[in-house]
Amino acid sequence: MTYERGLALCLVLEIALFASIGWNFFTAGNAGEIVRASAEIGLLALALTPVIVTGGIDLSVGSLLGLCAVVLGVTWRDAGWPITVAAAAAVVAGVVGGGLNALLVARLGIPPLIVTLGTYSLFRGVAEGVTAGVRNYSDFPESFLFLGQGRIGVVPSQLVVLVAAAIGFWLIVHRMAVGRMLRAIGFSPDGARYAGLPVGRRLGSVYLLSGMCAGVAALLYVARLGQAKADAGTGFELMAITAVILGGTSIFGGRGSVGGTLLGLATLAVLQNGLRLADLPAELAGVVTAALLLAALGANRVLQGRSRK
Amino acid sequence: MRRLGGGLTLLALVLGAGACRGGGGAGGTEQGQTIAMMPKNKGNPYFASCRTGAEEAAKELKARLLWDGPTETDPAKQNEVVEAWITRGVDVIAVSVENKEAISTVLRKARSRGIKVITWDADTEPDARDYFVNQATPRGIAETLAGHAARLLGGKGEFAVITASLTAANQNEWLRQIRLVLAERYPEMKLVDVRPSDDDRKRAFEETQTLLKVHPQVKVVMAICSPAVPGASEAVKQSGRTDVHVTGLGLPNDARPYLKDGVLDSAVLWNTKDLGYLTVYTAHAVASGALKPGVSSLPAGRLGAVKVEGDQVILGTPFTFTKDNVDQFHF
Amino acid sequence: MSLLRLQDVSKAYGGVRALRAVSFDLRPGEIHALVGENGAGKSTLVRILTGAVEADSGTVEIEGRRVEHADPVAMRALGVAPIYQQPALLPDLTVAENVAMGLERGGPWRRIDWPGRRERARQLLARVGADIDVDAPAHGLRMAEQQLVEIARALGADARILLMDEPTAALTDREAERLFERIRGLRAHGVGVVYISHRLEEVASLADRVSVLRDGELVATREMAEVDRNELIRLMVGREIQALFPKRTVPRGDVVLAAEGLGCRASGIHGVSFDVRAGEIVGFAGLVGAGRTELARVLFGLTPADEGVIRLRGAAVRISTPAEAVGLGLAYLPEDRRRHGIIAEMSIAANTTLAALRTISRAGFLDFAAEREIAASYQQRFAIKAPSIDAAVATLSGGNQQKVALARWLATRPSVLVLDEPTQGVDVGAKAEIHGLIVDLAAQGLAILLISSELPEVLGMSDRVVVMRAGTVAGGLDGAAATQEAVMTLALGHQPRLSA
Amino acid sequence: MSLITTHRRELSVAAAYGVLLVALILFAPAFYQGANLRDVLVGAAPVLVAAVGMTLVILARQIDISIGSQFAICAVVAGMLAKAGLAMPIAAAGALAAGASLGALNGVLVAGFGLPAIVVTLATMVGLREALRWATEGVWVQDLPPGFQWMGFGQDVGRFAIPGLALVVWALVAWGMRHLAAGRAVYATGSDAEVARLTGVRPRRVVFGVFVVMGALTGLAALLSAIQFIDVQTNSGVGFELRVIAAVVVGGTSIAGGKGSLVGSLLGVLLLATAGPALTFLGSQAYWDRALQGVIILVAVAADAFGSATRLKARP
Repeated sequence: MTYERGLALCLVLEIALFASIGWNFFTAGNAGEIVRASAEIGLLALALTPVIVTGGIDLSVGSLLGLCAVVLGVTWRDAGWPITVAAAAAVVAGVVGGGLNALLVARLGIPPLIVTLGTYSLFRGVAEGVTAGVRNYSDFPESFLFLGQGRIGVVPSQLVVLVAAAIGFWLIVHRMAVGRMLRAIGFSPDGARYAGLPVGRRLGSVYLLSGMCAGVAALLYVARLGQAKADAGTGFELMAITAVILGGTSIFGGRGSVGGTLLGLATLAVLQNGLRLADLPAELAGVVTAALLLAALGANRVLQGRSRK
Repeated sequence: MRRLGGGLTLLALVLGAGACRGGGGAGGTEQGQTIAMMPKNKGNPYFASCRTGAEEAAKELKARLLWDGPTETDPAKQNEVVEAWITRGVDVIAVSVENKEAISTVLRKARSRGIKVITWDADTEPDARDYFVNQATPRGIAETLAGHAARLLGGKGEFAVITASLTAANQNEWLRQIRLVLAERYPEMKLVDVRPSDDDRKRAFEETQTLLKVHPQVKVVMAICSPAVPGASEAVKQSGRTDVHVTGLGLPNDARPYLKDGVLDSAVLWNTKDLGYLTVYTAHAVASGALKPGVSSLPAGRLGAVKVEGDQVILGTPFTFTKDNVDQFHF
Repeated sequence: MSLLRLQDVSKAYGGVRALRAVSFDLRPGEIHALVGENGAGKSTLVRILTGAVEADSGTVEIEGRRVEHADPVAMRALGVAPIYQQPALLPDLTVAENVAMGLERGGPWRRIDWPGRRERARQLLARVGADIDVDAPAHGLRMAEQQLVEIARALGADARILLMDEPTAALTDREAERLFERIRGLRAHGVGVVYISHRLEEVASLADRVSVLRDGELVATREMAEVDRNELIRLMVGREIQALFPKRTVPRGDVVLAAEGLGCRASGIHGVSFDVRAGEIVGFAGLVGAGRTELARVLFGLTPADEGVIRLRGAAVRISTPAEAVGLGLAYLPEDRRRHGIIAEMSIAANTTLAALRTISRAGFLDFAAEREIAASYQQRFAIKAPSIDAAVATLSGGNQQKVALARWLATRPSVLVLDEPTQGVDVGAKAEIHGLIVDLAAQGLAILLISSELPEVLGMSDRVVVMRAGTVAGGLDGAAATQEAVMTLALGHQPRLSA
Repeated sequence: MSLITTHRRELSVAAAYGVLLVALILFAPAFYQGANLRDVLVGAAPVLVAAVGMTLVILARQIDISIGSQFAICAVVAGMLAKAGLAMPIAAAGALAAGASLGALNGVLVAGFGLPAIVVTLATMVGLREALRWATEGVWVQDLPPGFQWMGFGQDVGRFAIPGLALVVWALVAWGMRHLAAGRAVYATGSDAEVARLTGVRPRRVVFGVFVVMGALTGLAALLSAIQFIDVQTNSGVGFELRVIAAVVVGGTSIAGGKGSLVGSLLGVLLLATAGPALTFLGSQAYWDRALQGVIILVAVAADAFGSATRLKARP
């Protein structure tokens, strides 16, 4: 059995469990809510998948989401730009933030853990500085809020973005030459360089992409909550990394899949939602998540050990 | 393609299969109301003491009380919990609101599904809820706090504030009101600095230590979140400065030792246990139709008849704990 | 009495039998060579002797006493000291500390005697004739210096049994010769040496006895004096190897690659000029450290040139990254296969196409059918032994890994191929196959630069030989003029003193 | 090897720290009042103690991001033992033992099962924090015996003893890392675990050991922090791991293991502990603090990257 099939089975069991003990868990409306609540973290997790496949990490995505949300608020309300232009500016801010990570990781060769630990503080700090921590942007136009609160038919509008991103990242990681390069870099950066691959540029691009996704996730976040504030996305990086690792992507790089990340994300989102509908305390989610992570690591190790022989 | 397909198929499965039972709404079989009550932050002792009151009331009313919320202050999580409660199909939702704009949409949605919504502790937009259980208005809090500071300073001089975090909505509202009160009533008092504590007593302690040295002329430290009261008091106590006093917004249990030391002059708060108790009574009355527009008084168990003003249920004015009365309170 | 005796030792990994009932002994004061093709079981035998793995059955005796449940610490305590091809030093620790590691008695809470450590390290290094700063961190040492540090450590451990696994692979001839003197010196003290090498000349000049492993079995143990080179090869491969270097006649084409006054300060090469024609194999000879690998790295853009000109078919080009080099039709088979030549965890197919992703993708999307076709064709053409092209390269033998590495470059359809030690660590059979492939490639019109530390290989394969010394070209030798003596003269800068 | 080449990183952090101290002399001399320096040291003591442990963990090529959650649990354990009427030394030992056990849990998962440390400690970080919150609901441990604060030694002794004890721990471990075989084994393990194993070091034991030491020192850090107060906050230590890791990394310990020193970590702790109050003294607004802290970390590591790049080029 592959790891992903095992995880899918866990998810089905989880759904069955909550369907039997939760109130109205197994309904279309609730599925929509699960998607809605997990769209931003989903985007971050999708973007983190190629980052972790290269053997890197990006701890700054949650902070960058907060910064991009603030940029959206500042450009739209304070500078009076049209909402579409402001949204573009927020995404550009994400790209710039990702670019800083890219520069430090790919150009200067500083370990990504350290770089993004620094930018984790920096991005959040700039967001707090710009708004003096206090300013809260709200009253965004309905057309913009549709992105986070509307439905297309029965489908929550975020799902469209999430599915598009999933397909995009799946193509990048599994179907495009770039994805092959990222894997090679993850397994052996030296080996990739000696094979003539543009290692620096590829590494830089995954951090840029991660920054861009943080920008898009910021739009979804602001549209869903109708407010932009410096504390947006606090702790999202841990949730996103947890989803990726639960999805079977190796923290050492090389191995990983976008499908796995989606499964990991769904497992976490269903867990949180299901516990609530079953009247179980929210703290249980943290404890269960920790147990799941350790179990996933163990399972992955056993499976890999077996395939090697 | 298979892997991605797998993930998406599962998603579709949840959506599709769910549609068959969609809208069914199995509310639970037992008698009595299901009251869902949400604090801003489950890990905060302030809310833990509200909960004891709420549970007491739920027992008296034979209602089912759901108590859940974010484990850290997080407006997005509040929305998700409300969504879950709408899905679950509770009778009434009572929320202590972290951010009024962020949560109003989802509360309106709950009302459109026939769920009664009240707010407590901190309010949302008036059209997003039926009633607000008001323990004290920001204006009232600001007046009381500024009044204590003015008394300690003799109406003239400098003071500083330790707040929860720089992004906390209610703290910022209180600060805004405090500044307004200063401008109106105490023009000779100056708020020299606002330092964050991240809801961490240690951080409040360290910020106060630094504050006292950078601004030695500050004679009053106002701590406006509950972990900051003991933090700031401890810092003043350790500094040995007897000319500096602390006032603020905190729980009597945290404040008691410092009130008795004399470092802490006063702690302003309402009876949190009663707040939880009254919230559940209000929720029950709203859901059963007993509390509706035009009613001016609500019978609330051991609290007796509580005043209703328009769409607000009033707990009372903020209470000031001092070394003389603090021993009567245990929460 | 034997210093070391193995009786019917067997070992299997998973279902694969790595060693079958091997019996072997080592006498005091003896140098006992162990030869065999890659995969014959030499490294498994070494791992058992160092205690890294335990035998499934059979016995190991040291000085007559049976060893139970060996681990690396216990085996060291019994006087077994392994010395590897890649010296196993702790890169961040100083030389003195590296010498002391594993020698000192006492538990983890004992106090370190730093002055004593330094003094002992100085003495031991003096005994192996090395002049190395004992306070320098090990990662700054050259390969040969690291080797000597390891031997000093072994001497310090009063080792009675030295296990040497290809110790000269990274040494210059002079350094190797000095090492042999040390080894012979140890023999006089009753130390026994198990000496593993692919270089049969070395084995012939050094060893007292030789044992041959083939497919996990010990097929013969002979007195060195009684066996000749051809017989050894026959024992190793189980068959006669005919022509060691394939003969050929290829018409030479135009100049493809030319360097004029090429230099790179960072890697210490300067004023390098040469040219290579289509269909020509130009051998690059010289001592280790003469700048041959460094030159290859400059050509391939790993350390870009800062002076001089590179011309491809007459046009000056600038190569500042490997990606640019590949784009211009250059290919570089690096020296360190495991770290640079392949990506061990990836499949044969993925490795084969890694440098040629552009040719198997359309608009950035991979064409998996094309990939499999290319990989399968190279597997067939190079006779790569593997269950399927989806097998991870890590599971292949060294020779087959090298073929995959070579296939990767041919898949880019290069016009210039730089081969850096293409047969290092490859067994005799695979070596001949690789030589055959190289000749075929030249016949197809590739310009080939062949860097090798094995002089017979350079001389046997090349049309011309360029000799490098101290970062620059010492001279070129054409056809018949290229003899061992002539090459060594140029390489050393004086009349050589040949050892054999 | 001259002092400048072997301790380049420590010297550059020391230089950065020197610049900050000089800036304070020029622009905020009030910073140098004795009471402030003492308070900075008392505040830095728990971070220093944890940074000592973290230096060992990172030197052994591991990482532990669960120490913030361990910190909270250890403080609660100390408080509850004291409240149960046990003598303070026993409560203190309890905090250390709780930390050591939590460290041992990480150690077993990393060294015993061979799971990657960053993921293991991510799991324990989330799991332990939520479990504690579940158990306590955030209610503080209050009504402690008067002997809890300052462990009964009183404020004057306590404020001297807390940084003093932290420095003693630092000095002992720094000495041990240099002069005990166990300390060298940590360096050897982080430098190259396989080679270390072949020379008789037991890397798995070393890794297990550093996690246990990390846990015990986290327990000590929690204790040193808790006894400054009269009661115990249950949700303390949020973000503690980031502060400690940042201090160690700024101090020059390589995330790739094997390289670094406790002198560097001491400097890193002091630099970051001084930067916070220094910004207040220099009149910075609180809401820019976090950004400036991020800049300090990035500048420190980027400067080092530039430095090592030029150094590599200089080598033939």
